[in-house]
Amino acid sequence: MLLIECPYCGVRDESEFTYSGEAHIVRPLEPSALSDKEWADYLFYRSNPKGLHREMWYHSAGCRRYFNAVRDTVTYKFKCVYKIGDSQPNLDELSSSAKHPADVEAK
Amino acid sequence: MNKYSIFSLARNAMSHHEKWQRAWRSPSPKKRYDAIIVGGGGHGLATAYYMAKEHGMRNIAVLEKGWIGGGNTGRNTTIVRSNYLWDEAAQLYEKSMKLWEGLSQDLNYNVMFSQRGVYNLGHTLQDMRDIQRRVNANRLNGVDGEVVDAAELQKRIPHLNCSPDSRYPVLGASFQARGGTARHDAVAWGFARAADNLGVDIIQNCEVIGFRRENGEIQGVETSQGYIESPKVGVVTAGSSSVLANMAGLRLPLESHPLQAFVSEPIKPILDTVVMSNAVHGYISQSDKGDLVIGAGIDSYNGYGQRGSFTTIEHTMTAIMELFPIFSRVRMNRQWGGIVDTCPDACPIISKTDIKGLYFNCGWGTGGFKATPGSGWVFAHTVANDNPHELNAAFALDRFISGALIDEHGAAGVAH
Amino acid sequence: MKRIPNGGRIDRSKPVNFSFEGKSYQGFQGDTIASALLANDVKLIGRSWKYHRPRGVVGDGAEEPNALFQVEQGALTIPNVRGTQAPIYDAMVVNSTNAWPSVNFDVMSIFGAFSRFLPAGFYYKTFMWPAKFWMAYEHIIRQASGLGESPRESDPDHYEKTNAHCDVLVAGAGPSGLMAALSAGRAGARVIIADEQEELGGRLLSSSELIDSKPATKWLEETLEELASLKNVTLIPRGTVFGYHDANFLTIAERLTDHLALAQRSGPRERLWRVRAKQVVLATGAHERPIVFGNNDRPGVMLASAASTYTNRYGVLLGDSAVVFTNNDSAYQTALDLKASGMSAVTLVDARASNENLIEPLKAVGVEVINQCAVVNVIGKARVIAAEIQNLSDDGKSIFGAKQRIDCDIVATSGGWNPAIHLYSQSGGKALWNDDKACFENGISVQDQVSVGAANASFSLVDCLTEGAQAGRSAAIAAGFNTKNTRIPGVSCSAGTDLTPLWRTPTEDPPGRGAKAFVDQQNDVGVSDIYLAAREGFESIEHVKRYTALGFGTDQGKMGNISGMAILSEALGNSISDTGTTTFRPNYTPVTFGAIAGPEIGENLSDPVRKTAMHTWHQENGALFEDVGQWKRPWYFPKLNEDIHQAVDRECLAVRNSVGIMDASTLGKIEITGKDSGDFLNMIYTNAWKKLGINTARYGFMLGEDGMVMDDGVTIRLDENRYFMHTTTGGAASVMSWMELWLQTEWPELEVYLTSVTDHWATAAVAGPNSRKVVDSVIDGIDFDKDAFPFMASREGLLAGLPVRVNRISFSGELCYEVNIQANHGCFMWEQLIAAGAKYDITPYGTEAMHVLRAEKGYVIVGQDTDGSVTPIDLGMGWAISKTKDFLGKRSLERSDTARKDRKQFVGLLTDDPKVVLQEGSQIVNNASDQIPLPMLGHVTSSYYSACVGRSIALALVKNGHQRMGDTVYVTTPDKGFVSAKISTTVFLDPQGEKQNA
Amino acid sequence: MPETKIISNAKSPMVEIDFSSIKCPGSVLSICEHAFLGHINIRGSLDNSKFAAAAKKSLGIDLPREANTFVEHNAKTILWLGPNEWLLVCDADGTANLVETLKSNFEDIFSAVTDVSGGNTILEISGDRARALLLKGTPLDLHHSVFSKGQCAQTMVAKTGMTLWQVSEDPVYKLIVRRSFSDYLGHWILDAAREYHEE
Ligand SMILES: Cc1cc2nc3c(=O)[nH]c(=O)nc-3n(C[C@H](O)[C@H](O)[C@H](O)COP(=O)(O)OP(=O)(O)OC[C@H]3O[C@@H](n4cnc5c(N)ncnc54)[C@H](O)[C@@H]3O)c2cc1C
Ligand SMILES: NC(=O)c1ccc[n+]([C@@H]2O[C@H](COP(=O)([O-])OP(=O)(O)OC[C@H]3O[C@@H](n4cnc5c(N)ncnc54)[C@H](O)[C@@H]3O)[C@@H](O)[C@H]2O)c1
Ligand SMILES: Cc1cc2nc3c(=O)[nH]c(=O)nc-3n(C[C@H](O)[C@H](O)[C@H](O)COP(=O)(O)O)c2cc1C
Ligand SMILES: [Zn+2]
Repeated sequence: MLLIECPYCGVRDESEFTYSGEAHIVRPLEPSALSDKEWADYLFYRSNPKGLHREMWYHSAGCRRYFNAVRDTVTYKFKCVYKIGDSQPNLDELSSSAKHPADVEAK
Repeated sequence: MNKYSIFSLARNAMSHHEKWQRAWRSPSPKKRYDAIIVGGGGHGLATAYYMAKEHGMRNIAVLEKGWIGGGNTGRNTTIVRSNYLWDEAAQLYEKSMKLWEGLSQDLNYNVMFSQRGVYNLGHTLQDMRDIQRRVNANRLNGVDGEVVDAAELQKRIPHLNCSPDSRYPVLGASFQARGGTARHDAVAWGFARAADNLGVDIIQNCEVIGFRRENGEIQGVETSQGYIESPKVGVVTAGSSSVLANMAGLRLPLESHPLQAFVSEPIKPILDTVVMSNAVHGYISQSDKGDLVIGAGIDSYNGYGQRGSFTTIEHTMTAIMELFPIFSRVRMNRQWGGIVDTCPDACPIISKTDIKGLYFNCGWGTGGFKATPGSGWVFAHTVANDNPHELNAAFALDRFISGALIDEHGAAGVAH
Repeated sequence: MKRIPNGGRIDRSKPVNFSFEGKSYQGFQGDTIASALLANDVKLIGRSWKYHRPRGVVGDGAEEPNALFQVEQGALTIPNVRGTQAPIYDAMVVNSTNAWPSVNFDVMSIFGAFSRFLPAGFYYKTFMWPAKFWMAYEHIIRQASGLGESPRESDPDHYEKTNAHCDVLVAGAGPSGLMAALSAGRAGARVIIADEQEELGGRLLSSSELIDSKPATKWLEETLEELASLKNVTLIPRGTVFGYHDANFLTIAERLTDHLALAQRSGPRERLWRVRAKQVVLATGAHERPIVFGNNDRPGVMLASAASTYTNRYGVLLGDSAVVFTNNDSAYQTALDLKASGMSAVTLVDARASNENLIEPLKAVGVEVINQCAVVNVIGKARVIAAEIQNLSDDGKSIFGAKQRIDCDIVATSGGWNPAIHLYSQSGGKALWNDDKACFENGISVQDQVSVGAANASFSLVDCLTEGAQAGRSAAIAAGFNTKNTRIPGVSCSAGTDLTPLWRTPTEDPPGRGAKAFVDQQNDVGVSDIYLAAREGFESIEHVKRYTALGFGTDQGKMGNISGMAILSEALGNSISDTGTTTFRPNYTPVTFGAIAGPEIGENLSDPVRKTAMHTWHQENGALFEDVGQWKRPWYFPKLNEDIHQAVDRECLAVRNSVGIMDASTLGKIEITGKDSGDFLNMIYTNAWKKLGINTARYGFMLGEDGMVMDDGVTIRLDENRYFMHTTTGGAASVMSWMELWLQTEWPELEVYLTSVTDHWATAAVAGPNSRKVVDSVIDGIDFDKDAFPFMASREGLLAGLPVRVNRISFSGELCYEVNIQANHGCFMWEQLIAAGAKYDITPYGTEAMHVLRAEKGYVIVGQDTDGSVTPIDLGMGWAISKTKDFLGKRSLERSDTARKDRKQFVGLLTDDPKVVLQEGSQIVNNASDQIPLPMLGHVTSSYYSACVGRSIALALVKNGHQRMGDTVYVTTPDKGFVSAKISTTVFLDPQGEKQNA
Repeated sequence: MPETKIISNAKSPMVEIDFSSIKCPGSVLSICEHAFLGHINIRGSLDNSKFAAAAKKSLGIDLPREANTFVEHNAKTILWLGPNEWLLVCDADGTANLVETLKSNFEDIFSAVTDVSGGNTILEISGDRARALLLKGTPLDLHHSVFSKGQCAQTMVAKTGMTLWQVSEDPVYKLIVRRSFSDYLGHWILDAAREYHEE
């Protein structure tokens, strides 16, 4: 049961939020200039990492703002949250701040 | 290989079961194999078995990072059916169903495939339209199916709540009589034993940590037990597929999510079929041991933790209480999760890749147990011939580029 | 009765009558089923799962594998009640499980005789021939499986749930938990302390130690008093902490009424606590483990600590003589307890060499101590008659010498203690093997959590109290409170904790040969099964678990798992830490489905029922409802004796010939404001929006980025910078978040705000040739003239002085006005319109008639005629796609497969026999006589009898359909036949749209 | 407080729910509906000083900037809903005028003012059990040290969203629920309050 910090409302229970997938997937400015393959990459292909993941959440039952977060997909711990438009945190720095082995490796 | 039978059991009983052979060997990896299958789940083991059996490839290995069958194979709700909507999917799953029907004999291992029938409930008029559509399509595809109305359903499943007063009353169901369940662990073990018997090396505690390739061709795999050379590598790692793809410098149209399930304490037989409901989101059957086996929907977020959120369990439990109010005083014994590799069209990827000799079989998401034999069968063909079988041609990666998706969300809503 | 004259925590002044297997017994208030049966000298209480061997009570708590009962009957019956924890109450009806016709004479015990043919995994090796017989074999296997019986009636009980937040959650209220709660509570922290037992106190309840020179129970009483007086401390007895999830979210199942006599029960049966804790202290104690030996499952063989508990806490006289078999110090107290209870002979058999300090107190009271020996076998079937012991070699690996028989009624055994690390492991922690203490213990904590006391492998009372106090204090400090040390009470003398591991008594023969020795009694897993698994190559402990069912039961291996792991490592010749544990998972102990589902079930609560402002009117006027999303929409309004077809025909004809009225409030409504609204809509919809006139409406398609139709609806431009969007009923919420997603993440520079107004407006669609007259007669301030207020226009007016917005849009193809009013007035508006329409026999119609009416016009319903794989071009609506601008999904339409010309396309179907109504969902083929698998062209998405057209009509998606007008195709029927039909346009009525433009 | 559920031609969203069927003294639990109030949704950015000023001019008080707080002024309650969103609750009578005033003062400023009065209803919940009742359905921590007078939050209650604010320390809570969900919430409350009935 995640506990999520909305950058606007503060820490709230998971049930107030809607997960919104990988963050920073920018819509191509000129879709028609893309090959089918490039377009498919934008549409469907995801990094789906095991470990730190930049992802989007929607505070659907709260302030209805989307925001970004870095979460570990193994420990499910949030490393940080940041507003849309804020610069992306550096994943390497975040992962080196892992508290202990269990933080990075599944049981 | 010791042949398993009632007679061998009796004979071995006389020798205090001291003479049973290992079900499979525990070999050290060779330097080189003709082909390597990464992932010792049901699909990987089945692939190796059919490669050996159907394509005569004997110098092959299955590499499993943990213990075989410990991934989703060991944590699914074991529902088997083939009543998928679209032709491509129906044919693939039906192939699997046919293999299931002779599997215990073929493997000489009782996988306890129990054709107790599977009901998919409809709760809205649109559900019923979809059910009609799917059953009609199934019949024309040679897949058995039947639409059952609420009154008939009540007769067949006396404890199902078909009251018009429930929140989303049961209006009817589709029924596949040949569907049912199988003993998940036995499937992995049966394939492992049969594959081993044909010379396949099954290597546990051997994690693939990298790929070697040259000129766009695969050379072999780096593993926790060292480098192993092979011109062909088939990756069948379900929830970990993206991680493996990443090692090879590829990306896949997949996301890995937690999917949870739970069992009750064992109780005397009370439910002799499988009941699934997309609308209220739960599915239930009773195992041969007596526990009610119940599956939930996926947790929304990406996760490799083999666990999910409690709300998902609560939600599913509410659904089960709606369908079977009589189970309210029964107790939940254990809950767990798996990592499912979900694909945008709820259909698998059984495909060559841009790297020659590297193949992926993944994206089965929440519903691949039922496909275990069929998946192995077509993937064996694909790897052995460097070309898909006609049954899996439509499931290649290029469909994401062309747009020829096979959208099974309707049939697969909760796809188990 | 077998009772010690006094002492214990039972209330001898309150006898309790209950029945077991139809026979009446008496116990006392404070007894559990297990203690009461033992006090009545009932030792045989059940049959084992596979072999149906007679079984008795072994433990005194959650670890109990055998004492599982069926309690009560009918709707109230509960399967698999753990008798060691369930209290008795007056008139309680208890039965054994898994025995027929009775525990004493169980027909199925025949399986015991065949046990040698039923080793672990036997069914994988058999029942394969003949193949078709498997279902029959399976039927028999199933009948034999399972323990208790599920109720067959709905549960009359009510279950509650609550959320809770605290600074410190303490799981377990033994000495360590209580000290933790006390020191955190004194510091002012919000504390929740839960214990699964009937009383708080843990092992203190059966302890004979002194704390602060008082009996432990006295200290307990005072401590509980103080805790109860602290307002910031919540005590939850009968509360099992059964799950430890991410972010310190824990679940507690509190049992509220199960301990009461049926007649005394009221209120909810259980309450599920969903706790979010800042800090967690796990003080869950430890489970004693037995030493495994031959026939160790005979009724009367039990854990040493359980023997002490039954003696000290429940005042049970367990028999006349006992053998206590141990490899550690703790069971010495048991020997003393048993002797003190009045037994004539107590023999302590210690696998270790003698230790004068330990022996002395025993000798003093006449307990015989035998060292370096082990119990090898138990004599007796339905109850213990004697134990056989033999000499044990120094290394503990072999036995030798003559068997010595010691007659006894019970054999109490202790192989050491397993800290209850379940919750710690659930939290994500990895248990570590402690070689000195021979147990798994809390490793690194991965959440804000600490384990204390026996749960932390600290077994002496002093350590338990000290660790508890420290943990409580640290937790309070971590949660932001300031506090001093708590005084640690003094303890007289703490029992020793020395131990030499011995998992099973060695045998002369290999494990498969001698008497059966059980590791997991609930699953009938013996030492031989573990050896067999290892022999067959199941080397991972996870494989062994699954092959043998070790730890699979309702006890989840609390008693046997660790021993099983040790025995496996012995079989494999590796170390226990290499073997490792299986995964600990919720639930700690089983929890009722009812508690987890909670009160939110049934017609009103399982999912919100959304209702419109006119809902009551619809109800009062006989509407039947259709579920659309969470909404209840009127489906049709049957008049007396009408069936659905008659009602729908009548409703449709009324709309086409006079006037009908439909509740359209459920459509999603979103206001889009800001100077960039037009640009935004241009991206969201396929068509162009910026040139739309004020107060005019336009139909739009919304696509996913994959190019497939996602939603549709009419949007009206209210003024220069304001639009009013309609979405489908089911799509409203997702469209809103879809649009917010794009606005907030991709185009934050656009000046656009979105506001949902779905609930603000109530909407009535007044449709039919007479609709103009009806709305004109009740609405002021609008010129309803055909030209002044044309089709696709929008106007504001007043209805009885209340502002309304009227949109001339139509989903029926009729002249139609959709009247919107502030929802509080919705019902009033509806009644006004009905009254005004009376002279035209205005007819309320529901979704079914609406579907027919729109189908007559070939209008699409997203979700019925589309399924997520259909583009607007497939629907024949390429005209709605802008060639000049980009929009979401546009690029996908150009992909090779999506741009194919022969995709499935939206067409009409007319059956050759006009009376035949196709079934929705039918499949369409070119040639019905082809072989199966028969290539399919598509399917029927919508199909009705149209009273207005005078024949059946249908809509379908057909491969290359747009090029196949007039072709004959064949359509499946429910009886597996086919009917012929011709492909037609989708418009069956008024192709020029004269009616809606009238 | 007496409830009014029907006036001349208007029906409150919870017209079907009878809170007086909860059989316990008001000091234990008391619930009533405040229907027919004005609800105005305001969007805009306080970073835009023109917007802030125009809002103050229209309302006589600053829009609350701090998350999860509300202000009261001249019989108006203004709740923070998000970084650029507020809800104003006022008397029904003044609503239309206020909407007009706001709109005209916001002329040419990026903003939105929307009357949503028909879409919402308000419940007032008080009594010793008020907090416990709400906690059955909401994941929010309502302990006085965490959530107290002057604070508000948008969150879930049971399976619907709500906007909750604490009016007094007693505690007295008010919550807004959407019209179409209100009947459901009413049933949920009646069910949740069963425990507190005194026979
Ligand atoms: C809770 C749940 C319920 C389900 N219910 C059903 C159902 O009822 N019916 C149904 O049909 N399907 C169901 N499924 C889906 C089904 O379980 C899976 O689709 C199927 O089991 C996948 O099998 P697999 O062999 O591909 O994967 P797995 O069994 O997951 O095997 C993949 C293997 O790859 C190994 N691996 C991963 N990375 C590496 C590496 N780097 N090196 C070596 N090995 C590696 C893993 O350890 C694992 O053993 C369910 C799934 C879950 C989680
Ligand atoms: N001499 C020895 O070798 C030895 C060994 C073990 C224990 N002991 C004695 O036992 C006592 C241990 O004290 P302690 O406080 O650590 O443990 P405890 O056993 O006294 O208390 C633990 C309590 O937690 C409860 N509990 C366990 N899991 C729970 C859950 N999930 N939810 C709710 N309740 C749960 C148990 O029912 C029990 O009441 C000490 O007195 C110690 O000396 C001695
Ligand atoms: C079909 C099925 C039935 C199961 N039945 C039981 C059961 O009766 N008792 C039990 O303890 N676990 C049961 N399990 C769960 C396993 O114990 C285990 O939780 C699951 O395989 C996941 O593995 P893990 O928990 O070790 O990660 C069952 C699992 C499956 C897939
Ligand atoms: Zn927020």
